[in-house]
Amino acid sequence: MTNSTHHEPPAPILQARGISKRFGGALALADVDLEVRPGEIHAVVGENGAGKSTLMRILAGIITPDSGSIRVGGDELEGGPRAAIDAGIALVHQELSLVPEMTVAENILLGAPPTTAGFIRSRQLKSIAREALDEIGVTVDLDEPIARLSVSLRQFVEIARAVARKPRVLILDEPTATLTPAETDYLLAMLQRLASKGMAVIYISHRIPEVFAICEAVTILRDGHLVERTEIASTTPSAVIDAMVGRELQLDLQVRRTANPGDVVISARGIKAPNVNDVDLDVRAGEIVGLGGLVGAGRTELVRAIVGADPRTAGTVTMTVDGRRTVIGSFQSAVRAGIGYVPEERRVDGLALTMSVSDNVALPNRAELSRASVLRPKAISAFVRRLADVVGLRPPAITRDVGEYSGGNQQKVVIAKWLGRKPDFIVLDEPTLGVDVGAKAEIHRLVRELADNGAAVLVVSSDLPELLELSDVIHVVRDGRIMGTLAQSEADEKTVMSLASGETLVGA
Amino acid sequence: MSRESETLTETIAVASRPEAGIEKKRFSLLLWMADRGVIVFTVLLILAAVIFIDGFATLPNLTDVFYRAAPIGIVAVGMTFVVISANYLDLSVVAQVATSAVIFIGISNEFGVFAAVAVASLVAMLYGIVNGLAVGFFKANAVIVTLSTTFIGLGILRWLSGGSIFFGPEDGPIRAFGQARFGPIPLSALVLLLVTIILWFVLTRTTFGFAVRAYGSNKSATRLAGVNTTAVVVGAFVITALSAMVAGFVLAAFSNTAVSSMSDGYEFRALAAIIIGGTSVFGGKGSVLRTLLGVIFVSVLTNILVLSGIGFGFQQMAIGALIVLAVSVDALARRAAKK
Amino acid sequence: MSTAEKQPQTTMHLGAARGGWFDQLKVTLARRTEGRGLALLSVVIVAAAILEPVVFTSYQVTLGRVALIGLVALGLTAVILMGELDLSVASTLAVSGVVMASIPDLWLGILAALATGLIIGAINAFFVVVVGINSFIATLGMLFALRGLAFVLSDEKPVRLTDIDAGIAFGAPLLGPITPRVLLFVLAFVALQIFLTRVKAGREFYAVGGNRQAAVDAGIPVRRRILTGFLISGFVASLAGIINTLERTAADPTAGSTVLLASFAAAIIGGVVLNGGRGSVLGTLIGAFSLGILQIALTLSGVQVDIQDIFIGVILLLAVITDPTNLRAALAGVRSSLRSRERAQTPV
Amino acid sequence: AAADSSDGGTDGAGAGDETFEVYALLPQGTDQPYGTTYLPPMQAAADELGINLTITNSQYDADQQASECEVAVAAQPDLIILWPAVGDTVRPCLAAANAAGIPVTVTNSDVNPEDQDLTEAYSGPDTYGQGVSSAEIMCDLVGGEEVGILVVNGLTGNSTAINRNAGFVDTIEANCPNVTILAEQPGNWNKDDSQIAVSEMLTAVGPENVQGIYAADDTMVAGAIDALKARGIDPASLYITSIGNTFLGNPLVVSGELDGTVFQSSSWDGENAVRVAYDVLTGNTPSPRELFMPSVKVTADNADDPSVAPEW
Ligand SMILES: Nc1ncnc2c1ncn2[C@@H]1O[C@H](COP(=O)(O)OP(=O)(O)OP(=O)(O)O)[C@@H](O)[C@H]1O
Ligand SMILES: Nc1ncnc2c1ncn2[C@@H]1O[C@H](COP(=O)(O)OP(=O)(O)OP(=O)(O)O)[C@@H](O)[C@H]1O
Ligand SMILES: [Mg+2]
Ligand SMILES: [Mg+2]
Repeated sequence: MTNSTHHEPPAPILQARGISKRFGGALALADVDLEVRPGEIHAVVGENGAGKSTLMRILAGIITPDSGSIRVGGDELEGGPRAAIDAGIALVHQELSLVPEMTVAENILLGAPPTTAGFIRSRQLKSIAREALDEIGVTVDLDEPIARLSVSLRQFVEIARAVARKPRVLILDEPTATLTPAETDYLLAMLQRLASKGMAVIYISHRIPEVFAICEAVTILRDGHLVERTEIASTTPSAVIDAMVGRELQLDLQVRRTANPGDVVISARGIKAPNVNDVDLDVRAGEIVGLGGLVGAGRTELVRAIVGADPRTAGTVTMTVDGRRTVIGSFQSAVRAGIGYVPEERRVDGLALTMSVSDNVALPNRAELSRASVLRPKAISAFVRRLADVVGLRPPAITRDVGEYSGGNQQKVVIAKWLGRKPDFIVLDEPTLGVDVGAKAEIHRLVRELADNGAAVLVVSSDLPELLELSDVIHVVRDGRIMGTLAQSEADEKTVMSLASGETLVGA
Repeated sequence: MSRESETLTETIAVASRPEAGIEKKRFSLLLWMADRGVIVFTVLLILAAVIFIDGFATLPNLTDVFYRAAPIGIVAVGMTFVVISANYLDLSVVAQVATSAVIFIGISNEFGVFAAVAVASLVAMLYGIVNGLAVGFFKANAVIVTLSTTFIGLGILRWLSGGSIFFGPEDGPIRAFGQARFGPIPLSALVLLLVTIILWFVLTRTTFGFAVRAYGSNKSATRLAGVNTTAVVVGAFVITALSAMVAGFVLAAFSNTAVSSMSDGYEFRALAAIIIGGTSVFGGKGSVLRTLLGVIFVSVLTNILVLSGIGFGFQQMAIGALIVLAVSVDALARRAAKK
Repeated sequence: MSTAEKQPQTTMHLGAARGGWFDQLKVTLARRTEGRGLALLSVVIVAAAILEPVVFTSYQVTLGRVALIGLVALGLTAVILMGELDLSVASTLAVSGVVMASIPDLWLGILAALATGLIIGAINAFFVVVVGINSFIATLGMLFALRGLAFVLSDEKPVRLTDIDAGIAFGAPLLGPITPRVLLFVLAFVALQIFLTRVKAGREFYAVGGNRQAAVDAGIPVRRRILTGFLISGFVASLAGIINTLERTAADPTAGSTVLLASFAAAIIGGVVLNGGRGSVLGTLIGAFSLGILQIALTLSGVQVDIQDIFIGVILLLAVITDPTNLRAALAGVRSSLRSRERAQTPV
Repeated sequence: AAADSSDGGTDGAGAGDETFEVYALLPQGTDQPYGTTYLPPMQAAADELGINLTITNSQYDADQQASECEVAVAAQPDLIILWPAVGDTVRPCLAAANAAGIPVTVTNSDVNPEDQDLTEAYSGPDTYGQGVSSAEIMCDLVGGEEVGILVVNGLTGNSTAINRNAGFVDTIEANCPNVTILAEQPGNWNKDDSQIAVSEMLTAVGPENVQGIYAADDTMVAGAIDALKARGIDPASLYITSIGNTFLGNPLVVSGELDGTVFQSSSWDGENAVRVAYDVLTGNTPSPRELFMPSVKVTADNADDPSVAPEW
């Protein structure tokens, strides 16, 4: 617990009162209040779909609330995004909100570059952008188009953009979801630095430890309602989680399975691909293998190359089930052989957002759900209903478009797609990215069940506790190579990180 | 189309509409109207025509409407697959229809109808495969690919056929096919209906059609569900090409003539029908039954304008205006319902 | 996670490392979108230089053809960059020509034609941003409606200019190969290039097309940008209509039949992506040069017109299917699945 | 201008076996049936006379043709044969050719009267005159009767379509005002479009009010006749005229369904385009400027005559 230097709380810089918002008939926010003091890091937590992002988008002027008022520094805030920016509110979105073909500098000053008679003053543009990047201590080529940057770098560019506006209130909506532990640490330290200069920070995260590490107060939302606002000093992680979920949650963080691995199911030899250098990897039946490493280490590329989602430049993958060997070439052959793949970017690679849950789940299972290539609607609906139940989709309205569901539920749909095929080998890349605590526990349960039922499971995760908790064995990846392998007993945060960063961490 | 609708009419009603959540019930009337814009418009147009236009509600005129609708309708219904697969449109239907018509008349004159149909099928497959591979495998832009194949196709057609006009014999089977009618309904209209029913079935009830819709909604996710996406795109273009082939037969049989310029303008006219029907130009959502309605709408409208003695310029203006109007009403109704 | 205890770093280096000038060059090239257009242009130029060098000796004609193909494409590029489409450009060209020729006073006619283009652009934008319908559909409707309007206004016949001599004078070169058409084309290119690279509003077209939500969130007036785009496209199309009408001394209501597809081809060959956000007017210019030189070389070669069409079609097809990134991915995919098939045959 | 035609010659051989470079700027070719049968005789005549032809096809796009004209002028041929895509738009092309000292002859459809001084000669049909002839046949058939007719035009905006319609309408107004045009629609030179349009016009005005049909070419009139038959109306009972005397039209005249058409010989047209050009190239500028294709009216009386055997 840090930053408890203020003895007398100053007047709040941001005051939101009675904010309500409906989407169609659905109530996203009901009479929610939020108060943040200058120099305070204030957490907003809640399950997926609790309304956190909606509230932040209202503060940033992007969505107009149905009712309620917002005051910044005592003045009523009214108008669109421009007005909010002018009032000193800067939002770092949950979904990356950059323009891919514009440069880093242009993105940092998007919408407000320095101009003379409409012409952009590019030198000044760059110097302001550099200043903002310096402020957060990140170095990057200002002329690089965003499309050519890694995801984590984009995240920092977004933060630089928010900082460049010299905000009085900085809002970050799940900024650490795509970051490695090292980057996360860096970000948290940076936020404390910014707060110590008097900036108010609203911080959204599903990672409760982060909240307790840097925040002073927390506002908890559930189903669009304000549950409570409390000082961090006067609460505990489990109390916060209980308030979020509204029920006693059995946190099975300490529950470790006893794995009894069977035969090798998947055997990858000499895998080469862009950012993957000659990797050998085996996964056994009933075993959960974890891939750890920093963002950009090449884990995603490695697993995509293994399942054939991207072409390999060298190497073979063979799959052995019940003594039958199959060579995995294209992704199609992988699926035919019984491989399932939950991709990292679910909105891009995992789901057709404008199609129903039913369609999404049925797609990889269409062969089983048809006779002579003719679909069997009744079979499909029974099949999907059953899987929706298994993964705990809420609400279980399978004819609704997937795009209308919250992130955690969307991830459940992706998992349901593959569960239906009873995969012998399943790859899950960041299975709980942006997923709330409740959904996360359910997804972990599903992953374990898969392994318990004899599937070979490969999990990529940047969430170190999750990786440690799930995996029977962890391979740590750096520069596209496996730098080391840790058995469950020898793996902890320190050993994984030292292999991942390529340096031995001395002390804590 | 996820709902299990048992009858054709019901499917028209629910086709391509996202299943509304429970909370949307209150606005269901407006949304219902918006979703069925093309039905409402077509019905209103036909009602108005019956009341105000002399001669509209006569059997010979009904026949003319069918004649107008048949060839362009068959093209549009097929092309719906390309549009739903999020590939904009297939410009080369112009070349495909003309090529098929010329082959149909030209080759049957020499070698008989069966040879002609066989050759035309091969050519249609070739069009579909070339377009499909270029778009699906090489990931090239469909507009430019089909523009190139239009150039190539028409060039080859004119080069080989010398651009002549071909006539069938006055008493041949083609003529008989073109003239055949059941009461006021020409055989070509039944062909359109048949093609529509078959393609409706393919799109909504088969795994291939399912894959086409999924691909149109999200290419990457569909590939990563184990779908052979190249086959999906090739399939969509082959279906378009086969439909264009049938349209060429119908067009050639109707007039018993074939010439390489007879299908000029078919690409955008077919697209207009698809869009008026309400299929999304961004793919994923749509239905061939909607396209059929769009075709009927445009055919009835053109018929009404000709019956009213309206000149060509005003006809074009009216069609253009109605495309925009139909879609605007839809958009505004949807917006009102959302509020 | 034990965070607070750790020594906080003060900076992070995440950007790509920079090498020598060669790496710099590679990075610069990788950032551009015009590569494929440039490759096609090089092929066309080399082929033309060997087979039909007249293309370059009579560069005045070649420039004229490029300007004919390219002008409308430039305006269209502005719209496509925002992820919108304007299918009505060819009809806009015809209508503004007819409007201009119908007015006896030359200058008044020109002004009226430009106003027509702007009004059409505004109508297109109205349907897109106010009514909220997809631009593909709105402008498809306008494609039909405006063509009809051109026929109605012209009584379905070409309209001759009142001042024919002015028209003929307009077609004459000003200086060397520079006819007013070429000059206006160059001016339009320069203006758009500056607008889209240096002016705030123009740069924001990329934001509107690349990530519309981000543009909205950043407070960019997206609707106004879209309006501007359609105004540009309508204005440029009417400018092309005026130039054509002056050069031909008459306005033809059927004019522009080949303009729409040629403009799209030029833009797409030049690397402009139909979904928006990616591309440049420089690319469109390169695309227009490729197509123009190709056409002129074929015309001069005297090859039968059908064969020319086949040839252009094949070149276009090859140009689009050889997009380096796509091609590499496609071939790699084939190679890796072939390799696994080989291995599968040899029992292990 | 014709006198110095050999100056531009690329390889000036002797006067007798000289080869000439000639550009032929056409708006159609093998994309249209007429152009298809126009081209071979043109090429044959050129081969015979030692003319090296470069043929373009602008597909009736005036801007495309103007650009092709620039190409032609830049290539400095001995002569340009022009078939205007849009008659009103060719003056700048003619002026440019003139300025470059390249003689221009016109084929198929003539330039406007005020532009004729920039050209050496014209050969081809008189498109306006064809409309006149077709109207004359109609007027003769009708006599003094009060009749209503339907009109099917060619492709909207097309020069030939415009001129034929003007010739027909002007002549009807002047010679037999007792003929009333009840309805008018384009048939786009297509048989199927024409058939539907005629059928709909019949519905609109009432079949009982229609005593005659004029279509701007034989292909479209065949569609009109089919439309009548489909309604159970005997075409022989109506006054029907058109233009062309093609493979499609001639048998209809023989069978009595089509009352009269106007012969247009594509081979005459193509061949004479080159012969007139050759005359100009060799210094024999034709006088008068126009060489009109004989506009033979074809009716049941002469439809079997070999001199009007159809060509396309
Ligand atoms: N544009 C929208 N249209 C309709 N419903 C929406 C929209 N945006 C959000 N919602 C709904 O509002 C509710 C709150 O969503 P919000 O994104 O604010 O949740 P969140 O707390 O940020 O969740 P997560 O942790 O998954 O990001 C959800 O039920 C969501 O489905
Ligand atoms: N040094 C670098 N600079 C810029 N981009 C990089 C760098 N290293 C890797 N990248 C890119 O970053 C992206 C992330 O890499 P990758 O997906 O392999 O990481 P990962 O280990 O799977 O991480 P995670 O899945 O946790 O995000 C890739 O697109 C990669 O090309
Ligand atoms: Mg959120
Ligand atoms: Mg990854």
